Amino acid sequence: MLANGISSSFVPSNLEMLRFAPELILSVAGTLLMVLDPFFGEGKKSPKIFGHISIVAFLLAIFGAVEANTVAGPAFSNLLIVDGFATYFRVLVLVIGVFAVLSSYLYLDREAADTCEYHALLLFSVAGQCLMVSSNDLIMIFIGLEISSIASYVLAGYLRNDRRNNESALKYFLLGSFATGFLLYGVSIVYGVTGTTKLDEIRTFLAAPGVPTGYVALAAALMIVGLGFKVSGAPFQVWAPDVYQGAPAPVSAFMATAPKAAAFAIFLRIFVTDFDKIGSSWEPLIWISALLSMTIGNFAALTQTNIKRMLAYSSIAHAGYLLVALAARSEIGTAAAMFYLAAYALMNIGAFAVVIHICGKGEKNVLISDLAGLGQKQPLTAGLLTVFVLSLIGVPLTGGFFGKFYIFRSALESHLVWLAILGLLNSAVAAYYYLRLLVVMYMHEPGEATESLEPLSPGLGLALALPAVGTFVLGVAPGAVLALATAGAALTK
Amino acid sequence: MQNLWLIPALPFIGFLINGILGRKLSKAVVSAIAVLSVVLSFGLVVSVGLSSGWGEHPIHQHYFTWIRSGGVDIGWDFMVDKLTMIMLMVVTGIGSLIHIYATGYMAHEEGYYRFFAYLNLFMFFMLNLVLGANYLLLFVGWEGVGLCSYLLIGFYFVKKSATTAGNKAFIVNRIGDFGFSLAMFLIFITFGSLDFGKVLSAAPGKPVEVLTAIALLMLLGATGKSAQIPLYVWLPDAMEGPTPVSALIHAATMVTAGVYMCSRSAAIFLKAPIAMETVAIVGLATAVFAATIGLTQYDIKKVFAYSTVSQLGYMFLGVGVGAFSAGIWHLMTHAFFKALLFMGAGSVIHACGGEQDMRKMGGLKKYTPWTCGVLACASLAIAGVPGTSGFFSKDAILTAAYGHAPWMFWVGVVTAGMTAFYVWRAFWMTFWGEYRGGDAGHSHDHGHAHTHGHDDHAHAHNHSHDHDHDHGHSHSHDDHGHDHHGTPHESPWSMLAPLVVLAFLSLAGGFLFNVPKFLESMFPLHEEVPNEEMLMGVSIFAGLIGIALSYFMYVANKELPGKIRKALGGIYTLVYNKYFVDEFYDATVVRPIIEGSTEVLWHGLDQGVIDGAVNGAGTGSRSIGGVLKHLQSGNIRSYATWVVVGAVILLITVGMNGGLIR
Amino acid sequence: MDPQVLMQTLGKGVPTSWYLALSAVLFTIGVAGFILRRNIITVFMCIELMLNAVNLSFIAFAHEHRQVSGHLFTFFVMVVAAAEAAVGLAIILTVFKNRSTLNIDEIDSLKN
Amino acid sequence: MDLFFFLLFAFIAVACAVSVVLQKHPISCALSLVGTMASLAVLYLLLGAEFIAMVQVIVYAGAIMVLFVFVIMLLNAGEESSKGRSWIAKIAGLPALAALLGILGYAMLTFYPMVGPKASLVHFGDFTGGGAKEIGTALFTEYLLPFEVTSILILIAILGAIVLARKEID
Repeated sequence: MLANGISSSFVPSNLEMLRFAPELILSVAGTLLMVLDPFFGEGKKSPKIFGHISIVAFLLAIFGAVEANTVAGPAFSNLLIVDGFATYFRVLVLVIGVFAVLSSYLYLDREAADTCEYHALLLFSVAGQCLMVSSNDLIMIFIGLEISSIASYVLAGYLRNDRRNNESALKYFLLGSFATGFLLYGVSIVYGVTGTTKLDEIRTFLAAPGVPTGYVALAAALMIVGLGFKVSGAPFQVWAPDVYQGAPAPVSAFMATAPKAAAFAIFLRIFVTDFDKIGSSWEPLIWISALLSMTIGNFAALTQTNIKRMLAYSSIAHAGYLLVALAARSEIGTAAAMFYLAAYALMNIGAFAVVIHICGKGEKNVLISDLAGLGQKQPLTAGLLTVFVLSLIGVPLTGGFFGKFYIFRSALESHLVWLAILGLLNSAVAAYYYLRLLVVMYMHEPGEATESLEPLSPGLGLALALPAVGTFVLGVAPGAVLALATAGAALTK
Repeated sequence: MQNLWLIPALPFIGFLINGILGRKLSKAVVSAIAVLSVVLSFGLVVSVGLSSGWGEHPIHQHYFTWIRSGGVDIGWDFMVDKLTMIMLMVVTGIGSLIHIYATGYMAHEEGYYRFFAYLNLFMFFMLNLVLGANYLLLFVGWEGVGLCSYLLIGFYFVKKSATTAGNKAFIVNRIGDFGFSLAMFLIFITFGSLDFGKVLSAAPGKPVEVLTAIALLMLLGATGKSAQIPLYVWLPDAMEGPTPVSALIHAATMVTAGVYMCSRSAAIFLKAPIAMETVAIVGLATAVFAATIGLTQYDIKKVFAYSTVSQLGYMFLGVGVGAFSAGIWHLMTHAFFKALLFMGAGSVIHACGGEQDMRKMGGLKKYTPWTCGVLACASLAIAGVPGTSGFFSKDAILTAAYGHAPWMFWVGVVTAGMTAFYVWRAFWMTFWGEYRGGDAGHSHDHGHAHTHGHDDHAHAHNHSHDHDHDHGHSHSHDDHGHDHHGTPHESPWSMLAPLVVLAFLSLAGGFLFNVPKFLESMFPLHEEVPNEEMLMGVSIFAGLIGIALSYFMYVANKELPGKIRKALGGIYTLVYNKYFVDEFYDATVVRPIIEGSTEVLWHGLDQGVIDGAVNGAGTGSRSIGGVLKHLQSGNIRSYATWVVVGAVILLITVGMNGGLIR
Repeated sequence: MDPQVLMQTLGKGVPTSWYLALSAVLFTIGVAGFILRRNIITVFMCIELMLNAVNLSFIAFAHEHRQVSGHLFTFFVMVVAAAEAAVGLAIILTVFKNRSTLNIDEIDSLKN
Repeated sequence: MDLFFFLLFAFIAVACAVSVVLQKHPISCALSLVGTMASLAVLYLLLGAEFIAMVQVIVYAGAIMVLFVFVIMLLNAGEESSKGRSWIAKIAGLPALAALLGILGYAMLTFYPMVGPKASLVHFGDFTGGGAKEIGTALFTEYLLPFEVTSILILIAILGAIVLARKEID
């Protein structure tokens, strides 16, 4: 009955279940939280137990993902594929999940928000992303994407009495669904041309001669709309600043990293492998998108006063750098994008964690000027933020530097000379607005926001210190992560 | 077997200790740690030098592989050869002296530990830059010293001008670094490696165009770091930083990194004649240009800053005409006398209670004889008086320039004359005549006050403002109880001792260290130039003329400068205002970017452009940015429209490209 | 093309391309509704219209390939649409509670 | 016969869709959308997708649209106001839409040959693989995973609705 499946009956084998372990663990944990809600939900307003359970679940899932990689292979009639690429991204989004939980404790407590649903949604969202990155089928990718997105829509509007939250959720939801429509249309054309939704079968089909590539290229363009939206690449980036600004800070941190990483994973998996044959037709699109993203992101960030909004623009610019790697259409480019995503995730989470730390109840202190004097009042926090800012600038010995180094190197090896030059020029401009953070932090007298700042809470401390360590490790000894990325990139072919 | 890694590691340890625990440590401990780490590092360098025959037997040490992926193999490798040896000696040697000096100079500053932590961190990156055996390590050091320079320039962070200057330095350097990183990528693509050994040995076999491109991009990097035209603008402003920083970073070490890089990459440059010519011309132009500005400045540190820019131009001239060893020689002697000049200036400023305006000094030789003496040595050296260190190196460069193109020699000689003039002008204004700082009279310079009353006023105002802060910091606990209006006083011995050492080096450094001979195995000596004695005579003469003229104008006949200023009129204003280059950059680069982004992306189109255009009020510049401006109006339907427009553009592109639409 | 041949062909059945063209038309109408309408609920309905258009093309393609997998994709799109509807309407409710408006143009406080 | 049904329901679908965009009152829009969905169901039937046609009517037109109508009633939404504007939608909207329609329409019309021996035609009864049995078999064998995973999706939907729409307890 089944050509590629391991199990011939519809009951999945143990091996297949193991390959599905991370998603399984997260879903079970998410459901468990909801079951436990009545027992712990009463009494205290924002019990921390749910966060603890989530962290345990994420750690178990990381373990599961690593274990699953030891028995790499397809699962569930070839709908899932566990390989180095999938495992890399699974672990990445799971690690982001851990940091998202760590950076949420204080915030939820401060806003007196319900913790159970929040953490359940976070778990489900990450489960969707894990599913996406290990899918071998457009249907699965779509469902994974929707699980991740719908959970993020809700998270963006989690504080339902906050006007900014509402608006953020509405914008994200409406525009996200709108872009998904384009993505789906592209998928349907791919299906129309190839008669299948399985990625490996599409690859085989397109490899044969005489394929009407024009239609596949059209489908690719439509899918770029949808995926470009998810990774906030120009000209589909318009939502990002508003949504990141309006959403609760920990959610912004999460949204700027995990869904983006997952969307890039499928971007890479579909475009670099399946659509490689028609690469010459979509490469210019990515080229333009990369350039626009970098330019708009960096130049718009120059004038921002709100840190979250500035980080949103910066994340658009970083999406541009990542698109440069995609435009390189090579194994090295893929590896570079994978590495950069890890570095990007760490530095972004860290930067947002600082925002969470200083923003105060109701996020009243989110202006760059609210960082004034942080260097004097809390040198440790300021020092950690400095690490992230330096990495965002791309100063050597940080992960950000190496990520950019690899990306531009891959671009040059693919003869994208102008894109590399413009990209480097862009990253030179970017230094300006990141630097403002350091100036305000170290060279201004403490303001109201920093004067009344509480000491760093343990959860946030971890969410700051661990990414900072990671940023350094990626900068000083990138070998291990790079080896994983390279191995994963090789497997996508 | 010497462990090279210890050389940068020691200052790094110093940085860690002072950076983390410094707040709790006493000043004595902080300075002991900072100074000791650098002095020990210097000791290590010496022992490495002794064991390797001063670079005769190059050492190459591989510590660990940094990156290995897809054909890239970049290790954390250090190497020492003769070129490195010179740089190491200069960096750690002068660095040690400046650290000692700083313990005295910064004694009463707030954030003492922070200052030394940054200074040690700088040493770490600088030593990395020098020791690195591949371009990536060089780049790590390169970016790192830029960062430290930023931190140190902005050290007096309460002063807004200091912060701005720090920003300016960082951003201008980023432009240079952009060039360097492109060069690095190009090297990587061309040679498949970043190791000096592999790259430089393979360079002769590569196409000239590629090598020229690499060399020119490196030059762009070097113009940023070494303050050459067109990116020199940051260095004069960088004088906002504490004086030891100016001496260490902006005179002796960091700014020479560009010269080091070009010399290190000599194999590439030698195969790219166009690039060489460009280097020479940029160097020469910078030398002249900065020297003319130096003629007119009143801020003692600014004078020396422009002089640094000018002297760096000399070094590039040397490199550009192929006399790499002469360039390096001048790098070394310049490190001696310019560090001395800055530290001497610091001593003077210290003596005058934070005053930097030379018009408010004068007659200081009475109060600060030691400072006066050492500064005289340095001024003699920079003027190229025979026998001093500056004479030898400058002469080597000028002779080589003559061999390359005689006109370069003549321009260089004129510049040498100007250099001698303005340095000695500063010297006379500071040490001769009467002390002008004590009384309330605000202008001794009548001609100037009348013709340029406005400028002058603004200038003076700035200084009194700056002074308030400096003063508050540096003299609140002064041992001698002097305040600004009291009499000047000599500096403590911790500051004077390094000065004396440097004074000796400035005078004797030239014949003690014959760099071209030392480097002969790396850079063959230049061929003999005819009439070498005559050329030498001319350059000596130019220097002496400069000194004599300054004496004549500022000691013997004090009315003359005012008259000359009057006679020059507009030209003087132009030069005095540094040719308005800052204003030019501000108007053409900085403003358009900042305001452009504000205008284009900040205001929504809904409120701005369309309404304006409808009312006929839309200006040209606004409608250009009109399309972009609408991006973030906050309106969901607008956003959706952008998505659709984007989708349509993609579809059309792909349709044309993929053959769907023909 | 020759009208007579076309009529002959049409006697045997409707060209699949027409179904696909219909889906393209419906999709564009959905997009048009999204960018032209102001009521948030109507805008949301236009998204549903877009999804329906995609579904139609899936079914038409499935017919062409004589496969059931296109139907399954449609099925999953419907499930997703249902889930989206629940969440989307909930979001719209919260927005309305806080702002007492359903005009999409008035939800623009986050900008620049 | 095929042609007649296709043209008829295609016309209704497009007319209702246009009506969704043109009607001022959300209720009218919702009803128009139900019309489009119903006619699409008929087209699905013509294409041999019996099961999907049923689901389209029962779930889509039935359940989902009822939810919409319920919310419209709950919020007492009246005719939409014409406050606010989006210049870009006004200026770039229509050309972009025309281009979109042109490209997609052209691509779709030329996707399969319409005439000739290789013409792809839809004739009712040609394909009968879309019945409940076939779908069910596929769902519980090959597509078991997505089927199970959609339960998470629905769980999130419920969770989301609860989080966002429930009343404050305190």
